[in-house]
This record gives sequence, structure tokens and C-alpha cells, in this order.
Amino acid sequence: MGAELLDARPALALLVSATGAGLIMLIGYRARLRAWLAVGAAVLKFVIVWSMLPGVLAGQVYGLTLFEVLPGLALELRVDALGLFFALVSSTLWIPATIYALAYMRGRQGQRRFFSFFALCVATTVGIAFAENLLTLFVFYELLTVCTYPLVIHEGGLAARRAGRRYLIYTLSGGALILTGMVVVQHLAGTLSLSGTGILDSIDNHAALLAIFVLLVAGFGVKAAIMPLHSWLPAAMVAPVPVSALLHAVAVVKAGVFGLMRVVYNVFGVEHMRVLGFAGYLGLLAGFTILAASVIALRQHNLKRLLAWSTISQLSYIVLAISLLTPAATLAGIIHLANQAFAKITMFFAAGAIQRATGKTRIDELDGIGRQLPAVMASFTVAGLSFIGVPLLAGFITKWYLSLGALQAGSGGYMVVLALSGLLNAAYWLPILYRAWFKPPAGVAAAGNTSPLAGSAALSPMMLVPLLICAAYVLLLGVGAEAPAMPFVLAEAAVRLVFGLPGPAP
Amino acid sequence: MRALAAFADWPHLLPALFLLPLAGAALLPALLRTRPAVAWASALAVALATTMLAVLALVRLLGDGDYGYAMAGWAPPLGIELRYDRLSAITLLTGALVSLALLFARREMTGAGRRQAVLYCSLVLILLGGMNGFVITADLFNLFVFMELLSLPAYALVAMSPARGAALAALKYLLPGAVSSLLVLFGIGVLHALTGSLNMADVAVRLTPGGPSPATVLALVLISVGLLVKAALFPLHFWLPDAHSAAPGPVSALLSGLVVKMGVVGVVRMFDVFGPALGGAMQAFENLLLILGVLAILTGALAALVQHELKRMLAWSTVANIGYIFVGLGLAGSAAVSGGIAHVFYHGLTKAGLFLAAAALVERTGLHDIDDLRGLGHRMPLAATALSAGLIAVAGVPPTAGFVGKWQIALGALEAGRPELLVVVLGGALLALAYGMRVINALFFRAPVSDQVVTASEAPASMLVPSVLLVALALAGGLSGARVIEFILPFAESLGGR
Amino acid sequence: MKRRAYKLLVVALGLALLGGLLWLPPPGQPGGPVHEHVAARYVEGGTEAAGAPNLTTAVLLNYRGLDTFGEVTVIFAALLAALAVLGVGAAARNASGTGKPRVDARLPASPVVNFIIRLMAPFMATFAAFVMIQGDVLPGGGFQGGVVLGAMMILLSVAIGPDRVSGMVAPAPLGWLRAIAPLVFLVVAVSGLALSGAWFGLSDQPALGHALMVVLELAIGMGGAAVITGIYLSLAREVE
Amino acid sequence: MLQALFSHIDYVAVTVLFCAGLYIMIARGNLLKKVIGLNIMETAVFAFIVTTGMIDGGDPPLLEQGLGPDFASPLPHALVLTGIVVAVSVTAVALALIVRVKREHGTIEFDELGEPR
Repeated sequence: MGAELLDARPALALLVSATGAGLIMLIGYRARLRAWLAVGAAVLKFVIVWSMLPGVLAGQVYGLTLFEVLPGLALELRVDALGLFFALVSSTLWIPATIYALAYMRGRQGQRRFFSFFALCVATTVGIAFAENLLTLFVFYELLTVCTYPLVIHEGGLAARRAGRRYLIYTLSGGALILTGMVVVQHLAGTLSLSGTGILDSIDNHAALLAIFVLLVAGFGVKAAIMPLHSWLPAAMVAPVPVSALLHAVAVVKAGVFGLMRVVYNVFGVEHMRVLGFAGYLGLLAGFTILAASVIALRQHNLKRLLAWSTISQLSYIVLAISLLTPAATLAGIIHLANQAFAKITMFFAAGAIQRATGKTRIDELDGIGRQLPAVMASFTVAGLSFIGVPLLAGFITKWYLSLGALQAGSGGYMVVLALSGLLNAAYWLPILYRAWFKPPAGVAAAGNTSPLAGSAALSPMMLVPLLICAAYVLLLGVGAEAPAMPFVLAEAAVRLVFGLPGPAP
Repeated sequence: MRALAAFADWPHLLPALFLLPLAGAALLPALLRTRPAVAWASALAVALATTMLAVLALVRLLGDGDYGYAMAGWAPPLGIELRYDRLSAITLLTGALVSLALLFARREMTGAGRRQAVLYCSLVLILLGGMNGFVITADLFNLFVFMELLSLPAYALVAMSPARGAALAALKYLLPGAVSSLLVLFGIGVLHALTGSLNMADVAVRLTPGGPSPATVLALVLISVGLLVKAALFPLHFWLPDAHSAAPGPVSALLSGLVVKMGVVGVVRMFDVFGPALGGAMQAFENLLLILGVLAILTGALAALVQHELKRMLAWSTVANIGYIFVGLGLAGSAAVSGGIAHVFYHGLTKAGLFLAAAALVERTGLHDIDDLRGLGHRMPLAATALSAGLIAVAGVPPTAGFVGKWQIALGALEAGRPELLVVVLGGALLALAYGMRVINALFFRAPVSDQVVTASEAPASMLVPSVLLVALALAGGLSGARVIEFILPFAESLGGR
Repeated sequence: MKRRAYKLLVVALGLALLGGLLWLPPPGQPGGPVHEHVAARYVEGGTEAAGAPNLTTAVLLNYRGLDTFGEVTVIFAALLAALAVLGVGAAARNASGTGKPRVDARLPASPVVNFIIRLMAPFMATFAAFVMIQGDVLPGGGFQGGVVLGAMMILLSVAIGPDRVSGMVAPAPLGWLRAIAPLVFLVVAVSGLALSGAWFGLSDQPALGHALMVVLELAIGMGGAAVITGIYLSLAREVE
Repeated sequence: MLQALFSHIDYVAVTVLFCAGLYIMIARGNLLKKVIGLNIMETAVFAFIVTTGMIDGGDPPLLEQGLGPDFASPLPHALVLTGIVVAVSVTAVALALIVRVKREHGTIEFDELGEPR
């Protein structure tokens, strides 16, 4: 483990998009300037985060203390393998998301506010990724809620307001639970640091430990959309597509799951969790959520709501991986952060493109869409197959290591759950693909434009290109997992950290 | 810094903290009766000078710890003694907030309220002198005199708003206030009868042999009930919502930010006076404060949720935050007490900023109702943002000002082995966030309904500077939490002769 | 019904109060702590230390000068408060011109009342002066004299009408007269720094200390009278 | 018990006066009567403070005529003088406010005032 290196880069990454947001809010009146600011901030952040990759892979840890908020408690940033992985995923995805949003929101009102909060959201996400202690993580966690709220209700109107209110009630109550848990941890452990592998080891007060576990897991579980804390997610579909993409793939839900990881791996520590045995119940809950969400997804008609329910089930894959407490499962959990992100964002981009080009939002309207928007549907198909778990795609990697992890943990039963979930996924993705490719488009004569590319021509390249990039990434993650520059290697480094294993991954 | 320290060593610095504002107040009506603008400017200068003196007093404290001053050269218990300790550092806050409130009132002073400007400025300076004196005196009867000296102008300032209900609200504030002062005097009389002396330290020493005799308990009850009415702790808070919402903008900022805190400072002083003598009975008193504090948090937060008027909602929020302070004091652990006292500083800062921002909105549009203020965020962006940031700070979202106190109190609750209090302390913060978001939602994310909002224009600089400055301090205040808590800890540990 | 509840409450509070008071040392007995502790030491220094044979005045002006300064500022603040509170309405009312013409608040003073007031006025003034000046030797003092003088002014305003009484002193000097008590006190406080090395310190030499006391007594008296009259006049003019 | 009551007769009187003032303050609706009740309570407290300093048959604290062994303590007298001034000031402000309430609401009966706004 390299020595703790004092480095400004973590704070710089944060500052870049925060100042970007500020500038957009202050001077972002003209579309062109706004575009340059947004994309510029995104690329700059991407460069800074990636610049830390080689160092972290070599075991280096970057740290920076910002403010002494309370005696013994400071706002502190620390970049370790797990944190960098999450920051990597979000900053990489933010560039296509920004470009896509610029195209999608053209001509819509309130763009200045939209893009400044859009930039602020990802700044806070990186803040969560680099938090050294639970307090810093909580500060950015609450800031994330405050920043995403205006995005969720961007459309205005009653439905948006009601969804916004429900979103606030759930996330703020979750925040209060986390705060309570944090106080108990500070009281018992005397510190909230996430740099070690377990600060509660020396505590034997079983009841308090259970209370901490329940409080923190429920608090983070709200954003990780574990049932029964999930119902804000489908309701938040009323937001514009780039926001849903941001919410689901990049920022909000991932923050919840990342928080759970920090709690299980850094607050409790793997060995202590095994001894306490609370993780088993979390696993059961995750398993239930995977299946229940998929069953509900079957009955969805609106494409975006289907995506929402699919996210809820996919997130619980990660929660299940966390609860198994074995190296392989942890690896699956971390890598699924990226797999689910890229696949889900591709699907959202596709849904947005379909809605923008053809105005269709319901599944039964998607007949023959493949011919109209071949590129869009091709990437949608790649993402769909990845979720089903077809080999050579990202989803397969997760399922592979997850089952390996389940076996390692000796709870083979989850293999059944994974298989069942694969089937259910197939049950709701394949009909869409079949309908899109093999069914004639409804009333094609009326549409008149039979040329395959006509439909996608209406889409601006700024929407198509990010779509294809993400789909390509899903493929890349699936095929070239072992390749050096791929996130897989970083995930392994994170696992070694969590389990304190010196050598390469299992 | 060295020059500052040298000047801070002037032995006669302490009494100037209240003599300067009172001198200003006496001179204003005589000198500047017909020149309101000059009167306003000189009052502001006096307030700023007093703040500078407070800084010097603090520098001396940091140099060589608590220090005292014998008035007229007579050593206690013959004469009156002043004592500057870590709690007296609140004089920094009084000077700063009064200066900012005066700055805020500039437009009113040189505009419609011109005729009343001189009286207004004098009363505000007397209020400042009274507060500074109240916080640094170590003599019981002198405490009573300064309490009157700060309460009287407070009653009048509430009634100085031309609004129809202001006079009645002021009277509803005056009558309980007068009775509470009387009870404090009665308690001081009993203590004098028991010990023959009026100096707090001397009384504490001479009370101890008597132990918890019914007379001592009676004195504690009389004085604490009086002070708790001034501090508006539940159930003695009934007068606050009317008074703080009817008062003019800057005055309600001073009332909620400072005047209410004087009651808290008084009770903290009484810990030292009665602590050694009562011992066990003091434990019961602290538990009572704890229970009343919890009830105050719940009533304050719930009432604030259902209020329609913005300033009345902020007034109820003060009731809740006073509850937090007394929960901290009631828990009596050094973490909880330091949290409670830190909250006195931080809530004063935040709530004053909030009331000034709210006043900027209300006085520019003439609308009091939250629903009428919908959509104002776009017409008055700076003032509305200050209000929203203040609401988030008062709710105690980390790392803002409200968080430091609440965190320490929550920790203190655990240390005292009362985890159930966590629900109240952090639940209250959640409720505060709820009514805060309700206002933010109305200001920024709802379409305007009233035409005053559509035609409203941004508040003038004299109103914006104080509110934005205070709210910024509140947001950043949380970041300096460690130093503030470490500053207060020695005082918290030595409280009540523990 | 409410009345009976209040009665019960008050009686209960009274008994609780009495319960505590009974544990105090019995009043009137010489040996109590009140007499042995601080009070006894006021006498030790004799007149030199106290500066005034009347120990109460000595305590008021010398030992606890700050309290008296605070008290004088409080009554001054009360005047400002009364003017401010009543001024707000009056300004609006006069500006809007809807106010009824100023009704003279004077009672329909019968000649008998007028005659008696005019007769007593000089005697009251002399007595007030006596009380003020003799305050440090015989029972009396600045404020008591001031109140008697104030009472005389109020009686006069009943007899000859508030406007003529308030006309006695022009507005400019009136501002100073009303603030004379706190201002003189401040001057003495500052001079205390020079004379005896502490705020409010009356000097070490008895003669100078005594002189300062008399000055203070007069200032408090005059200031007190002006403030009391000012408060009465502000109220009298307002009542329609 | 009775003996203690008798020796503290002054304090009994003070308590009765205090409670009378308190009752008037709470029970009566008229604002003026409330202020009068307040004044009665204040008088009771001042009487209490002065009696604590008295000695039966003691001399007044005047050095001029030479002082016997027992003399009334001057401290309570000074306190009460300041207390009276404070009481006068509060009453003055209260009366000014009552005048304004009368002008704005037309009545000074607390029950009829109801919600001011």
C-alpha cells in the first residue's frame, strides 16, 4: 500500500464540475457557450480522474483534508481503488450524457438551470466516491438529493411536483436514518473513517451494531432502491430522459449502492460482518427484490417505467453481491456498477431517441422500430442481451462472478435466483426485440418513408454518437474484460483492498 | 495581531462593551434629533466600534483566560463585579448582528420611517448595551438591571412596525416579560436574604452549606421560570410567535437571534450559582430542562410545518431551536452542553440571516403568506437564495451551522445513555428540512400567483448585504465547527461545579 | 368557571411560595446573614469610604454606581419607547390628516383645583430641591426629588394644560435635559478612570467624592423629573 | 409550624399581596387592570426585599446621628429604589402600548381583541 500522498487532484475533480455548474448558472445564457462549458467541464473532469488511475493501480492513495467540521471529524477526500472505480464510471459516462442532453434538451425551457444542476450532480457524485469518512460521504449524499430535485421536477406540472415530493420524502428520510446511524458509529467507534477495513471491530455491543447496520443499510437502501424503499424510482420517470439516465445509470442509485459497499466493507469490515451474520438477511432481501422487480417489469407498458423496474432488479444484483462477502462476489458487485451503468444508459438513450424521433413511448407501439431506427435498436439489443446475460457481453461477466461468489459463500441457492432472473429478463426484453425487428412497422404505408435510415436521419448525431459509444462499451466490457486499461483491473485492485489480499484477484 | 493584543490589554476595556452603546443611545436624541440619516450612520458606527471592543475582549481572553473587572474599584462582594468568560464571547455576535440589522434598516430609516429614525437607533443601541452588559456581569442584581435594559427596548421595537397587530403583539410580549423579570427579582431577593450578598460566585459559596433547603429551591424556581420565559422555552413560549412575526424585519432578527438567547445565558449562569448547593436537585432541574426541550423541539417543528406566514414559521422554528439548546444543557454531558452553547452562537447567526432575508422578501412585496410568495425566486434571486440557504443551514444539514450543535447534542444523548433522544434530535432536523423545502419549493419551483411577485424587483444592497453575509457565514460556519467546539469545551466542562 | 380555576391556581402558587419563604431567616432579627455580611462592611470605612453619611445613597452612587446608571438609562429608555410607540401611530394619523383635532386632555379643571395646584407648586419645588440636595445626609436622594418635581409638573399640566407645560422647555435643550442623568453619570464614570483608576470610581479624597455625589444627585433629579413629565405628556396628548 | 408562620408574618403578608396581584393579572380581561395587577405584584416584591433588610427597632442607616449596633441594611433599600424605577418604566411602556391598542382595536378587553390581524 503506497503512502498516503497529499494531492489536490481529488478536490480538483470536484471543483471542475462545481465551477462549471456555477459558470453555466451565471453566464450560460447562449446555447453555444452553455454547450462548451458543459462538455469542457466533463472532459476536464474525465482527464483528472483518469490521471489518477495508474497511481491507484500501483497502490498509491491520494488524500486531502478540506475542513475540520467537528473535533476529530473533517471534510476529507481520499481516493482509493473502490472510490476511483465509482468516480471513473460516473465521469466517463458523464461526457456522453452531457452531449446527449445538449441535443435532447434543445428548444426546451429552463436549460440554464438544468445544465448547472446537471453538472453539480456529477460533482457531488465524485465527492461521494472520494469521501474519506462517513460525514463527507453524507454531506455529498444530501447535496446530491438537493441537486437532483430540481432536475426531477424540471418538466413542471402536477405529476412532476408529486414525483418530486415523493422523491424528497424518501431520500431525505433515508438521509435522516444515515445521520442517526453515523452518530451511533461515532459514539461507539470514535471515528467515521472509511480508510480502514472495519472501524467497529472492537465493539461487541450486539444490539447497537444491529441498530447501526439497519439504520445505515435502510438509509443507503432508499437510493439503492431495495424493496420496500424503491417506489420513488418509477415515480421519478416523469423527469426528462437525460435526467433518468443520470439518475439510474450514473449518480443517484449508484450512490446508494456505493454507500452500502462503504458500510459493509469499510465501516463493518468483511470478517466482522461474517461473524455478525446480518448480511444474510440483506442477501435474502436483495434476492426477493431481483425477482419481484422483474415480475412487475413484465406487466409494464411504458418503456421508461420498464427500464425503471429493470434498474431496481439490477441494483439488487449488486446488493446481493455485497451481502455474499466473498472476493468473487465483491468483484461481481463492483464490476456490475460499470456493466449496469453502461447498459442502462444505452437503453435510456435509445428510449429517448425513439421518443424524440417517433414520439412513441409504449412498448406495444414499437413494432418495426428496428427498421426505422436501426442504429438505435441495435444498441438497445446489445444492452438487452447484456442484461439477459448472453456471453461476450458485460452482463455475463457479472453473472459469472456472482455465481462463483455464491458458491464460495456456500449459498448456492442464489444460483437459482440468478438463473430465474435471467429467464425473467429474457421474458421482458425479447418480446421488445422481436417486435422491433421481426414485426412490420404498424401503418408503414402511412408513414411513407420506408428507407431504413430515414427515421434515424431525423436524430441529430449528437444523440446517436453517445448511444453508440455506450453500446460499444457494453461490448468492450464483455469481451475485453481482461485487457489492461479496462475497469476490470481496477475492480480487482479494489477487491484486494477490501479483503486485504496482497496478490492478484482470486 | 500584536498591536491588537497590546490594545486589548487596556485594563478598563470590559465596561466599555456596554458603556459605549448606552452613551451613544443617550447622545443620539440630544445631538441628532433632526438629522435621521446622520443618526443612523453614527448608530451604525457605534455598533461597529462595540463589535471591535468585543473582538479585543476575546483576544484578551485567548491571551490569559477568563478575567474580571471590579466596578468603581470596589472588590466583590461590596461592589459590582464583571466577569468575561468563554460564554461572554457572545458579545461578538451581539455587536455584529446589531450592526447588520442597522445596516438592513437603512432604507427604512432614511425613507418612510424617517421621523422615528433617531428613536429607533437609540433603542437598538440600548438593546445592544443591555445585552452586552447582561452577558458579562457577575452580579445578580446587575443581571436583573441589564435584563430590563435589554427587554424594554425590545418591547418598544416590536411595536414600532406600523402593522395593525404590532402593538398588541408587543403587549403580549411585555406582560409575560415584566412578570418574568419580577420573578427573577423575587428570586434574587430570596438569595440575598439567604446569603447577604449579590455576587454570583460569593452567593454560590455561601449557599453551599445550606444545601438544597426549600428556600434555595424556591429561589431557583423563581429565577429559572423568569429566565425561561425570556428564553421562550416550551411551555413559556406562547408570546414568541406573535412578537417575532409582528416585529419589523431587523427587529425580529435581533429578537430571535439574540434576545431569546439572553434567557439561555441567564440559565447557564444559574447553573454555576445553584450547582454546588443543590447537587442532586440540580439533576432534577436538568432533567426538567431536557423534557421541556424535547417538547419544544416537537411543538416548534410541527407548528412551523403548518404555518402559512413565512415570518411566523421562522418564529416557530426559533421555539424548536431553543428546545435543542435546552436539550443540550439538560443532558449535562460536556459534549451535549458544548453542543447546546455552540447552537446558541450558530442559531443566532443563522436565524438572524433568515429573518433578514425573509424581511427583504416580505417588505419588498408586502406579502406575508408563503403561498403568495410563489415564484419570487426568479424575481428576487439573491434574497430568495439567501433565504433558501438559510433554511438549509437552520435545518442542520452538514456541514452548515445548524449541524455542529445538533451533532454534539446527539452524541451527548448517546453518552448520557439516552438513545431515544436521537429520534427527537434528528427527527426535528428532518422536520426542519421539511418546512424548509416547502418554502424553497414555493419560491423557486412554483408559478407566481400574485401580481406583487410578478412586478417585484431585487432588494436594495443595504438589505441584501447583511442577509447574504449572515447566511454565507451560517453555511461556512459549520466548517469551523471544530474550533468553536474546542473553544467552548473548557467552559462546558466547568459548568455547575461538576 | 375559569375564574375559580384561576383562584385555585393562585392559592396553590401562594402556598408553594410561602412554603419556601418560611425557611428564610425570620425578618427583623439582628443576627441574619443580611446584616453580618456585606451591610456591616459598608460601615467599617466610615463616611470617608462611603463618601456619604446616608449609607443608602453611598450604596446607590458609590458602591453600586453601575446599577443606578443602569436604572437611569432604563427610565430614559422608557421615555424613548413611549415616544416611539405612540409616535408610529401619530405620524401616520397626522400625515393622513384623519386624526380628530387635538383634544386638550385637561380635565375640566375647576377654579378650586387650579388654585390649589398653583398654591402648592412652589412648595413642591422647594421640597424637591431639598430632597435632592440633602440626599446624601438625610433620607432622600436624586431620584426621589426628581419624582416629586415630576409630580409637580404633571399637576401643573392638569392646571394649565399639557401644551403650555411642554412649551416651557424648547425642543433642542429638552433633548439634553431628558438625557442629562445618563450623560452626567457617564462623565462621572469616565472621570472615575482618572480620579480613582476605575469606571464609576468616586475619587479617594472624600471632599471631591462628596461633590461628585451631589452633582450626580442633581443630575438624576433633574433628568428624572424631565423624563417622568415627558412620559406623562406623551400619553396625555394621545388620549382622545 | 404556627410559630414559624408567626415569626415570618411579614412574608405571609407579602405572599398574600403577591397572589392578589397575580390573580388580578391573570383573571381580569381589561389590559389596564392587568397592568395594575402587575404593579401590585411589584409592590409586594419590593416590600419583601426591604423587610429582609429590616431589624425591629434598628436605626436607619445614617452615619450622621451615630449608629447603634442594630441598623437596617442599606443594600435592600438601594435595590428597591432601582426596582421601583424599573417598574415605573415598564408600566410607562405598557400604558403607551395600551393607548395604541385602544386606538387600533377600539377596545382594551383582552377577550374581545381576538386575532389582531
